[in-house]
Amino acid sequence: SSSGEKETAATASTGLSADEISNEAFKDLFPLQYDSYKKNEKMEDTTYSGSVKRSKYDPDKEPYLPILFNGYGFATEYNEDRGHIYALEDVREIARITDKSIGSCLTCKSTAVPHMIEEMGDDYWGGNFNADIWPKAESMGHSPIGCSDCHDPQTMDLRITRPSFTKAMEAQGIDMSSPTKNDMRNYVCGQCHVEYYFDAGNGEVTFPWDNGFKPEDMFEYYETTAKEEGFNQDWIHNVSGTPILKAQHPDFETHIEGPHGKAGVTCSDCHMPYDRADGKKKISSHWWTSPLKTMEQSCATCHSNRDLEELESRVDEIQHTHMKALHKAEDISITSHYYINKMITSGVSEERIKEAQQHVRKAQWFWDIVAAESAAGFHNPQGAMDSLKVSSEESFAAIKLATEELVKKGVDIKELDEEIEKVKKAVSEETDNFKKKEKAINDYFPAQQPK
Amino acid sequence: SSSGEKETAATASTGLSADEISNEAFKDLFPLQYDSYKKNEKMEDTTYSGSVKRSKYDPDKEPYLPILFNGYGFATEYNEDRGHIYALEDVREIARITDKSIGSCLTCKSTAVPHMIEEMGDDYWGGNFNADIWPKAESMGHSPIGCSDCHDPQTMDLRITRPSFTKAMEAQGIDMSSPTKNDMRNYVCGQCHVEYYFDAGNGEVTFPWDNGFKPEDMFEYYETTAKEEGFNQDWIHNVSGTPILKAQHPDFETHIEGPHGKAGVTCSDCHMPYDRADGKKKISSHWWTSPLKTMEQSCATCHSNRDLEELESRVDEIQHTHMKALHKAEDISITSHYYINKMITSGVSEERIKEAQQHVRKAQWFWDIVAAESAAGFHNPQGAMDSLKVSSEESFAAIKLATEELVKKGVDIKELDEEIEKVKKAVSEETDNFKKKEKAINDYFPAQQPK
Amino acid sequence: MIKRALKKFLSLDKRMLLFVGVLTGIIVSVVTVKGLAYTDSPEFCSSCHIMNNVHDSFASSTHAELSCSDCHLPHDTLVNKYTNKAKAGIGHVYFNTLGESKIPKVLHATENSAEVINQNCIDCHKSTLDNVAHDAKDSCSSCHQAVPHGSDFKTEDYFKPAKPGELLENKGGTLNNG
Ligand code: HEC
Ligand code: HEC
Ligand code: HEC
Ligand code: HEC
Ligand code: HEC
Ligand code: HEC
Ligand code: HEC
Ligand code: HEC
Ligand code: HEC
Ligand code: HEC
Ligand code: HEC
Ligand code: HEC
Ligand code: HEC
Ligand code: HEC
Ligand SMILES: [Ca+2]
Ligand SMILES: [Ca+2]
Repeated sequence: SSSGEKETAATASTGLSADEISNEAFKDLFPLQYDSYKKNEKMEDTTYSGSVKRSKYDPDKEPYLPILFNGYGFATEYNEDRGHIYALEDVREIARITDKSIGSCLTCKSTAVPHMIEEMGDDYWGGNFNADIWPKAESMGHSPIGCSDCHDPQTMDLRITRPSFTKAMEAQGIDMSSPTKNDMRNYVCGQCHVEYYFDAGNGEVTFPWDNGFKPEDMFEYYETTAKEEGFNQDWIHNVSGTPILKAQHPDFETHIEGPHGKAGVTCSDCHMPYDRADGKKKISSHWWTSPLKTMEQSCATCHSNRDLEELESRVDEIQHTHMKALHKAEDISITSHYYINKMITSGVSEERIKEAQQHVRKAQWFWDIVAAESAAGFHNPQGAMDSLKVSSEESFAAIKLATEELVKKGVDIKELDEEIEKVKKAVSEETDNFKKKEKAINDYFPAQQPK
Repeated sequence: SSSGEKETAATASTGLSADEISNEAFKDLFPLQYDSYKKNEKMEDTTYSGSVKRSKYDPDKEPYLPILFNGYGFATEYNEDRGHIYALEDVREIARITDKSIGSCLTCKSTAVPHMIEEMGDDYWGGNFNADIWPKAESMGHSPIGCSDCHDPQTMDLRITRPSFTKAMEAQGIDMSSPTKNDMRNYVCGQCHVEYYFDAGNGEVTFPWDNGFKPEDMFEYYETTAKEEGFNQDWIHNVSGTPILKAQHPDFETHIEGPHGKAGVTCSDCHMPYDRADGKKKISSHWWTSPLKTMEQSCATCHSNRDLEELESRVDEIQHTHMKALHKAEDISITSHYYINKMITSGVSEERIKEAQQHVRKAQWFWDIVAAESAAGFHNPQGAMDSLKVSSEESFAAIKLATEELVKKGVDIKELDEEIEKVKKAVSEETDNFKKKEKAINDYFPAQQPK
Repeated sequence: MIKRALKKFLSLDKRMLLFVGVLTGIIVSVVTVKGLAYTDSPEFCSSCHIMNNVHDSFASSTHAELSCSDCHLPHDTLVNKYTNKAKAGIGHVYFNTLGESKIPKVLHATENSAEVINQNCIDCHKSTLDNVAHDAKDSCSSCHQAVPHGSDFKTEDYFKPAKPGELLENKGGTLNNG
């Protein structure tokens, strides 16, 4: 009977064009999913995450990011993420987009992307965002992250539309020829909610997964394969002059290695639970948001033998422990950047500076891959903490090395520590988010980024 | 009906004396439980734990403990724990027991203890182990950890027989007047599988729980309450001269704060699963050992929808990540001890040495509370990793401070680092476990313990 | 050939004869309509002590109105149902007469019965499933972990103080498979 069903299914069609990229085209066919998708407009906070567009520099988030990302766009403007529906608006408005930005920045925001890749090839990735790519996508009538990104518009089968994902999975040796339904419920999200970098040659969005999904596996990739292929860093840090790797939203990688991922639970199970729409029909929720807002549907079916309030407070404990540790690791990282700054201004040998910078680079990777992840530790509590631990150890290795050289040069360490406190204070007291980054640099700690 | 049942039950009795302390007295009444208890004789290893009496200094365990515990009994002999049935034999043979050891050391080993406390009061705790306490317990006909330690011999009700536990729980504000059945399935184990110290006044076994069960809560207790009451340290470290707190088997504290403890799962659920004895009857297993040997009973009851092999490999992953991190934290702690040693021999000011030692003390607490715990991280994966992270940060704070002072004194840091590698090598290459501790000290790093 | 088999049958010990007797009983009860209904019922299934726990959790579940066999026996054809029933019946009776030492320590649905159960979920819940695919995982119980036997991994009893003397009274020996 099932083979018969299959055939019927294969011939059934929405009647839409295979190239359809407008969300609105799906509205009448799938009103319940479309309505559910519309809920992505809602803006509501949770303790550690949420959907309100506000700065990541807010005191209850990560106030020192303008120091830690100094010299890079993320020190200028960086906001809490929110609903898929805002993806285009947000990428358009963010100050990180400059006239030098490339097409790759549109990759995870617009439904036009798959067609543009097909049409333009490498010219898409490296194209100029403001001048060429954005106008073209607009003219194609794109939507912010839409049905066609995850579904075949004619059969509604789940599908992968971003080739970077398939490439990277295969590079790790994962067979992508016939993913299960369960796999696809992770994979569609894994197209975007992942760490990436731009290929040094053509600007292509690339995922560093050859050696595995753990922070140490990706770091190894960056130190070997990526370097061999000409990619060395995302930017040179303005405080320490270190070539830094920026980590981005590794939700997929973190989840896959965590307690739920290892148990076969998928993103969609929690973030797209079956929900009763229309007071009657069941659908997969298309409101991608914090599952803490929908615990009854997102968690209770599996954890039916637990009290939901207790479960929620368990999540809170995990997240609280996590955020405290993250802030500490970030703080030690800040100190390490300024110590290196002082090494440079005190005339310590190039070689020792480089050695210290290598520790700073590694340390920053190991906390940033955790900070960039979106669940405040919940997607993998032990793994995230392990990464933070490595980060603190590396930061301190840099600080220790710097201390040795600085004392040799006669630097007063106490004074240095006091200057660090001052500069941190200046950043946190600056109320204009756009100016915070300027306060991270001063006469005592001059800028180190090559002009 | 239930009140009727209660009355009948309450009058039922085993016919044994209320003072019965011999396991063999229970044998004929409860042959199935007694047989199950006899399985504690088995000796079988698991990857990270197990029941084979072998040294904790073995290369696949923690080979550098003779450095880390230098100056204390744990650097002389320390073995993997094994079945309850060996408790008396093991405490009798261990080289940590000397002619100065006190009665308190028998507290968690012998069924005679509750009666001795009752009879002797404080003279039990502070009594001389070899001269008085052991012979007395022998003459009373004691058993190694036995039925009467957890059961009322007449009613077989679970009970608490070690007053230290009740005292400590109440000190934290936990109501001990009517524990539930579920609570008792944790509490009977919490009498012994816990962190303790000997009261500075009367030598009484005391649990540092006033502020909570987390490593930081207990540390705070030691820095305040314990100090006020005259307890400052377990010993002075022979490498760094630091007053150190020894952490012991905090299985209860760790479990209570972990994912299972928070979900209301108890020690007995995993370590005493219902078992079919005699081919027919169901009893609570009285074979306290690694649940990895009995996963079908220990885990599958709750995790019935998971593949057991996959679940086992999940445990293995958690433990592997954990042990790797523990070894790293221990390694950094070793470095910190030797750096302080060098501060002392280089004539750095008392004040700065004290400051560095305070970091070393804290660092050692935070890794030791994890190393002393018995489940290689499984009882609380995130919590244990958090503790290790704090440990590394504190060790490095000491190292950084030391580096500053040592360079000021003209010490060659590279040489120092090389000497540390040499001394570690000497310890690990020494094959006589009893002599390892001697190799941790040499001309370059002279002993710092007051004679 | 036949002779040898008969000899073998007659040489079986008393316990085997008991087994055969009970089995015959079941087969006989199956041929009467009333018996058929009875052997589908929760009462019949839980007449075996070993079924107590699963019965209790089932009885307080949303599925309490069903009979065990609604889930545990296939419903596609009657022949299939009774073949399975006889197979399972032989297993259960065997274990409770001769094979006690082989009763598993923890009861789990066998692979075969897991498939049967899953198909039954699907059959009853067609309307839900038509309306949303709902087939992401290998089985319904991957998500619906507690339908219908596991509403709680511990009974309320655990969260009350113990009844004095209860351990002495029970001494083990219950055949509860919880
Ligand atoms: C591989 C997919 C991918 C690429 C490539 C990508 N993003 Fe994103 N972007 C995401 C995801 C996923 C989120 C939401 C998760 C998060 O913010 O942590 C996001 C969030 C954002 C947001 C909203 C929150 C914020 O960060 O302020 C902005 C703005 C944004 N991206 C801009 C950009 C720009 C500019 C680029 C190019 C430099 C870019 N994105 C490249 C996937 C991507
Ligand atoms: C980010 C990925 C993603 C986007 C965007 C997306 N979907 Fe889905 N959709 C899914 C997943 C995952 C499922 C569940 C499929 C499964 O379980 O096999 C699903 C299921 C569905 C189904 C099947 C019925 C159901 O509710 O499970 C329909 C119809 C559907 N989506 C319509 C839409 C429409 C219309 C849009 C645009 C408004 C859309 N989807 C956008 C991921 C997406
Ligand atoms: C085509 C790229 C893309 C895909 C596919 C995608 N996401 Fe996103 N997601 C984003 C971007 C970009 C944002 C941030 C939008 C913004 O802040 O403007 C985001 C934001 C989110 C948020 C944050 C919403 C909030 O309330 O803060 C959640 C949760 C989320 N995505 C879950 C998912 C899940 C689950 C899937 C798969 C079923 C998925 N996403 C697939 C790109 C994607
Ligand atoms: C077991 C449930 C579960 C699974 C599986 C899961 N998540 Fe989450 N996710 C959560 C929880 C809980 C949070 C924290 C929300 C909060 O703090 O409000 C979260 C947070 C997020 C956020 C940030 C939401 C916000 O409000 O800003 C994103 C984005 C996200 N997850 C994406 C993913 C992706 C992509 C996957 C799969 C690769 C995934 N999640 C798998 C439970 C889950
Ligand atoms: C599809 C099933 C499923 C869903 C949905 C699900 N979980 Fe889980 N959860 C599991 C499994 C499986 C485990 C691992 C333990 C086990 O096998 O029971 C687990 C483990 C946990 C743990 C313990 C692990 C840890 O990291 O401490 C917590 C807490 C938890 N889940 C909370 C949640 C919350 C909160 C949600 C909803 C946001 C959720 N789960 C959604 C199946 C699920
Ligand atoms: C509060 C209860 C308690 C006290 C007091 C106590 N122990 Fe133990 N002991 C335990 C537990 C629980 C174990 C098993 C767990 C472990 O080894 O981590 C153990 C294990 C041992 C072992 C076997 C493994 C090993 O460590 O080599 C010896 C020997 C031992 N203890 C000796 C002593 C001595 C000597 C003293 C006094 C200084 C003492 N114990 C005080 C509870 C206690
Ligand atoms: C370390 C603690 C401990 C020791 C020692 C101990 N028991 Fe138990 N015993 C328990 C626990 C816990 C239970 C389960 C009680 C419950 O669930 O309420 C139990 C249950 C029992 C029961 C009730 C039936 C059952 O199997 O659940 C009997 C009978 C029993 N034990 C006999 C003994 C005998 C005989 C000895 C000595 C050989 C002994 N116990 C030693 C902790 C212990
Ligand atoms: C009276 C003290 C005492 C009580 C009560 C106690 N233990 Fe122990 N336990 C010990 C000691 C001491 C050892 C180590 C014996 C040795 O190595 O000689 C030990 C060892 C163990 C071991 C290690 C066995 C192995 O194979 O390595 C396990 C597991 C264990 N106990 C679990 C429990 C559980 C579960 C409970 C409660 C149901 C409990 N214990 C109650 C003192 C106690
Ligand atoms: C959810 C299951 C679970 C619970 C609850 C649990 N443990 Fe464990 N325990 C384990 C596992 C798994 C190990 C690791 C065994 C190994 O590595 O071989 C372990 C190891 C141990 C060991 C060392 C065993 C050995 O072989 O040396 C002791 C002692 C122990 N636990 C005592 C306790 C005590 C006391 C409690 C309650 C306070 C407790 N456990 C609660 C699962 C559990
Ligand atoms: C009495 C019930 C019970 C028993 C017995 C039990 N667990 Fe769990 N387990 C849970 C609960 C409850 C959670 C938390 C998530 C949830 O609510 O499903 C959990 C979570 C887990 C997790 C995810 C949390 C983490 O730390 O990663 C793992 C892995 C796990 N259990 C393994 C085991 C193993 C192995 C055993 C046997 C040694 C075991 N469990 C015994 C109930 C139990
Ligand atoms: C609504 C469907 C349904 C009904 C009605 C039902 N069961 Fe089940 N039964 C299941 C499922 C599903 C499982 C498998 C559970 C699992 O794998 O965790 C199961 C498992 C079992 C098991 C194996 C134990 C276990 O936990 O895996 C036994 C025994 C059992 N059922 C007996 C019964 C009896 C007796 C009745 C009637 C009193 C009954 N069932 C009624 C669905 C049902
Ligand atoms: C004669 C006593 C007895 C009766 C009556 C009985 N069972 Fe069982 N059942 C057992 C025993 C013994 C086992 C364990 C042997 C095994 O695993 O097959 C068992 C195991 C099971 C299992 C788990 C193994 C499997 O086959 O998946 C299920 C499900 C089950 N029974 C359901 C039922 C249902 C439904 C009924 C009523 C139609 C029933 N039982 C009637 C004794 C009985
Ligand atoms: C013979 C028909 C039948 C079978 C077989 C059956 N169900 Fe049901 N189920 C029902 C009925 C009728 C209801 C409605 C009960 C109510 O709402 O009171 C229901 C309700 C439910 C519900 C919603 C209420 C709840 O408990 O959350 C879920 C989920 C469910 N079933 C899952 C399952 C699963 C999973 C299986 C297979 C293990 C299954 N059912 C097998 C008839 C059945
Ligand atoms: C990926 C997880 C998952 C799987 C697999 C799954 N379900 Fe569900 N199911 C859910 C969620 C989530 C709900 C909605 C809970 C809510 O609305 O509170 C649900 C609801 C239901 C309901 C409630 C009735 C209704 O229409 O509201 C029924 C019946 C049901 N499922 C049956 C099944 C059956 C039958 C299967 C196997 C074919 C199955 N489920 C597989 C997650 C799952
Ligand atoms: Ca957000
Ligand atoms: Ca052991």
